[in-house]
Amino acid sequence: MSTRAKEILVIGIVLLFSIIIYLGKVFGWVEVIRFSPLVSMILIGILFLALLYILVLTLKGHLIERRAVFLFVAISVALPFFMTISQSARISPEVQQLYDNVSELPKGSKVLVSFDFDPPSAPELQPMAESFLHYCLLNDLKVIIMGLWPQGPQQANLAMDRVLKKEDIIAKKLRDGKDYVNLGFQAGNEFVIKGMGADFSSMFKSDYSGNSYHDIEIVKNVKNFSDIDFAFNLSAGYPGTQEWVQIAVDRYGLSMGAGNTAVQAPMMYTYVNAGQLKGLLGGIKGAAEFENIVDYIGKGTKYMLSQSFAHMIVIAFIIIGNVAYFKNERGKKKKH
Amino acid sequence: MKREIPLLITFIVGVVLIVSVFVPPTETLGEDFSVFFDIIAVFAFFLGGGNLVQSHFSKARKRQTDWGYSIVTLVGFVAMLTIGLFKLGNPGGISAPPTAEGSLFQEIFDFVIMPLSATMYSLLAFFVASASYRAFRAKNREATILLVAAFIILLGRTPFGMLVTGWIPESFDILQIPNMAIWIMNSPNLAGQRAIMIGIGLGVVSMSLRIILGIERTYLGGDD
Amino acid sequence: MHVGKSTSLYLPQLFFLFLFICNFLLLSLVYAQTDDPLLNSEDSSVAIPDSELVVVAPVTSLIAEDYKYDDGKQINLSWVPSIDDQLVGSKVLGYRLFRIIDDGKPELLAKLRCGANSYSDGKLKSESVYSYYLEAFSKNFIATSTRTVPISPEREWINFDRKYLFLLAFIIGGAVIFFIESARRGKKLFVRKIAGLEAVDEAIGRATEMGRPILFIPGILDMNDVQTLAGITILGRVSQQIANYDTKIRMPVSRSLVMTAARETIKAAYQTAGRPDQYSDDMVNYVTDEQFGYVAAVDGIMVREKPATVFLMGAFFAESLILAETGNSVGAIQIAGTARPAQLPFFIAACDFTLIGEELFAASAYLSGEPKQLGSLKGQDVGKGIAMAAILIGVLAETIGTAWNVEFMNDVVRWLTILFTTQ
Amino acid sequence: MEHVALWIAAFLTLGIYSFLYKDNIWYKLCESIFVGISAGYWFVVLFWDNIYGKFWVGVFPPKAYNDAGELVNSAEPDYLLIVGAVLGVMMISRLIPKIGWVSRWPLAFIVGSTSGLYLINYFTSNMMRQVEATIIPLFGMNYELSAYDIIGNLVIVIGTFTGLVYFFFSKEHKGWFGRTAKIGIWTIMITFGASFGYTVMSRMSLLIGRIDFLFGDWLGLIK
Repeated sequence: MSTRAKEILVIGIVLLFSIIIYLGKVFGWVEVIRFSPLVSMILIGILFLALLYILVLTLKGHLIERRAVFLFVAISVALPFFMTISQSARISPEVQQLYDNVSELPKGSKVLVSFDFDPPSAPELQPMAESFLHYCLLNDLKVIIMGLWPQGPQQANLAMDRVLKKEDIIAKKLRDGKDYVNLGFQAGNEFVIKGMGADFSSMFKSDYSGNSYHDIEIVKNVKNFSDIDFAFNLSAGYPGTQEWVQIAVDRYGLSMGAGNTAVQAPMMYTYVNAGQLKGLLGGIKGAAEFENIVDYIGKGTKYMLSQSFAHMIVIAFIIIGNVAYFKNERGKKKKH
Repeated sequence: MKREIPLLITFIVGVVLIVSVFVPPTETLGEDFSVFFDIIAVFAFFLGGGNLVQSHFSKARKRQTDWGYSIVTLVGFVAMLTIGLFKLGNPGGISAPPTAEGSLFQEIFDFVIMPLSATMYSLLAFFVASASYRAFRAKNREATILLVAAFIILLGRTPFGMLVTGWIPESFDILQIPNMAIWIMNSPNLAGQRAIMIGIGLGVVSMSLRIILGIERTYLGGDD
Repeated sequence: MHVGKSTSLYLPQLFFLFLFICNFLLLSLVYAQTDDPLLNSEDSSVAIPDSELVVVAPVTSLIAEDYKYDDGKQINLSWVPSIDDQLVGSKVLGYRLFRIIDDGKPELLAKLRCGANSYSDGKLKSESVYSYYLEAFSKNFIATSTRTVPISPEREWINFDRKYLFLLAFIIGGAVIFFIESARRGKKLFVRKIAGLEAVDEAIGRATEMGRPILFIPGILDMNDVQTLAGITILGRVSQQIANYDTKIRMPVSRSLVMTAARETIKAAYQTAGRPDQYSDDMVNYVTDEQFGYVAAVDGIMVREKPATVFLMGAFFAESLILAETGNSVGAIQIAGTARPAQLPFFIAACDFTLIGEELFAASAYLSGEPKQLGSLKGQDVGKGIAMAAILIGVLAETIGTAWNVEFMNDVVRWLTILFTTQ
Repeated sequence: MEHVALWIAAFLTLGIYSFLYKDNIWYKLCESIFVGISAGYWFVVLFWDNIYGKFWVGVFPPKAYNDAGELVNSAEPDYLLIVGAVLGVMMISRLIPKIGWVSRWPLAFIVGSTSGLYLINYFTSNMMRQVEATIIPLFGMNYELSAYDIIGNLVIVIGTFTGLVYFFFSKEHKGWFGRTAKIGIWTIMITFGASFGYTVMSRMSLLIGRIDFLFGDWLGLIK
């Protein structure tokens, strides 16, 4: 058989299986797969043994193939999705702090949510966005959305669509422009924040769907940060939380909390300690904790295990690579 | 002549832009020029896009290897141009922005380009793992330093760091890995970044001057 | 486009630090002129009944000043807030700023919150005359300040704020030109070896021996980025070598303008090498502007054509590791260079040689081997010398100055700071 | 429609991942779709943004009328933009070989303006501002500094200084100079290690997102 024929055959088989499973999903034959805790533990054990096997192979001087590394990564990121392992429900103080601050807001308070990230960071920040928006809307807080990154407002719409489909939210009969609004993206990084300090409408002439700023009910009386009761910033880098804190918080006294990617969060703890940030969600873990505290079942909890696995694998691979390297180097030196 | 005039243009434009920084009425010249650049870039696309069409077309006509894929590319390209330039399937009609929500153009972006782009980007996860395993070796002193710094930051940014060194007493808290990570980010990392940046700043000055003065002229082509 | 996410994190920080300092200085100046209103005012924590008229004092010392060194477009206003404007229990609720253009009707310019003491009015015309006044308002009272003397923003022709920038740029630019000139006159100049560039010849030779093509990737940004420009100048040198060796070069690009420039460059190189007939436009081809679309195509080219040598020279973002690892997997010798610190570690891990930051910009001069080009590198060194001297003197002076309060040292620091301050 | 969109996205996602095994027809198909469609996409976006949005609207600003039909607030046409368009037209003169050399003019313009613009930009933001930021007191009477902070300051100053020594071109890295340069390259290596550690972790979540799409949104095997 020629290579091309083989390739077509493999693709055909993969697609066939997918079609069957897909049809199963549509017609309800196939259930959601969930491994029991015992099976999950066994699987984790097998993964661990596999890592040990890789270590032994590498020690013996056989570098495992790139494809094997790829396969290992794929499996160990995918498997946790099917596992049921109860994770500690301990809520970090900074997450609790965010919740306390938001829950103390009186009904009708205006909450500004800035989406400063793009799709690559969505797995970490989107769950935070969903649970936060859900909590706000459920508790009659008015949500004003904006973005300092071009793709931020699109992410906001994705989150909003999911939240608005929840039954408890549908029951509230919320209206765009009255209960929430997406002001869209504005270019200019920190200068946008600065401009908003003087006048929101100078930065946002209209909302995402083109309504003029002054015609939108929810922001009619919003002139600048003094009319905002709380702000929440979802940030994956620059411009992001740092800029918001330095301008909006330090200069205009805005009360604000933030959700950050796992890599960025440690830098933000200084702001939390100094009281500049009223609460912080760090990475998927923070998202999961917040979901837990507001009782919203979202993706944060689901992603958490995968992310820990992924991080562990990178660390493990670096260790394995270097242990083997040192051992083999030393061996070589002895021979000479 | 064909070579002198472009050199003169480069010289004059470069000098004018440098001087404009010190002359307030011309301060916005740089912005004007960048708009010119945007306009020229679109015209240049006629050459780039033309090249795309021509090379794939000739590949398909000559039935070279994999010519079938060239046809796929061509069809995708032409379809996207037609849909976007004439705003086909756009609920707002010709006056709406091409990327308006619900337009066919934007739908194709969302359902074809987005997943492709996100998947391509996520390949990084695999390559990161493979590079960690194969390439990040303490081969010499420089590589060892790089590796140790990377490892501390890695550990410091995951719960493992606290797990490993959480027992260290308060008075030596700098030895806790998360604190070490923060220290590395704020001190040696900053120093290295600055050295690199100062070097880049000077490198750009020198290269720009070479170009403006016409010493570096390889980009201008031959004498024909 | 996933741009600028993880680098330059501290640049904005520095910028704002600087802004804060300016702000602070301005504040201290304003407060130095008058008594602190916060200290002088009566204790106003007493609750005021709704019916009572809340009389507040107007703002004082309202000054309108032309913003110096601009094109005549901006007027800066400063004032001392009303003495009833306080942090806690303020009677003043805010301010309304009005503007009068050429004796016309007053128009509301801005609403400002409590504590505001300055405003910049931009986008003005230098032909018009402007006057301003402020209203401090309480719940039911408005206190109007005096009007400012009408002024018009003036257009200045030279920005003296930037005289030190000019001085420094002049010295360093002058040094570059001086060394170029002295090299042209035949003075011998020494430049140390740069490992990554020493390897270029060998890398091209390897491709020739193996009979496989050389891949040149100029980054993913357009010609309006200096790194791309540096990549193209390096291409000029590399392709000349390639023409000499009679090897194949393959250059997929993600921008049309880069394609045009690269074609001109390679063509010129082939002419210089005396093989204009070997050149063809097919060496450079446009792929797509989309970041990862381009990466997908380049990855495809790498695994299909198995280049012996890969050059990655220009501005790279998240794709750096994808490209470098794929190149590595097909066994190519890779020489990379970029000025983006966040991507450099990936190149260092997966490539054979990496040009770090400044070396990227120096590469074309180095590769050319022409004395006058090498002279420009000497000029750079003068700049580095100045930077190093400033850091050394500045840090010593600042440390001695703050630790033992030596006035002279503080003066030195002040002077250095003024010299290196960019506005 | 939703089913079709899901299947297209899943087909393309798997196609790209198949490249990890080896180059194959599935990947080639996805690649060619990606290239064709995205090239078209960006041209359309650039065309409407720049040629229409910046050039056309700039030269022929749309007239705004209020409800009563009176002309209000009409922007001044910016005829300077025509220069840009002329340069653009010169660019495509390449298509006619006889006058192709004219296309070097806009190229020269772009190269000149990039050099001129960035010369000052990089000089101020990369050189002057960084030098200014590095002039810090190592310690002082008025500061409450811990030993870590003092060491940190010292490291910043020494690291920056020796890093610059490393980049010096005029002297061979030998003797004391070489040793200083060594310290410089070590500092730079720490920087690279830090950026590596910083970036690596965030890349992993990308994969999580795609796997969630495949097993969750598409196949519905996970909730």
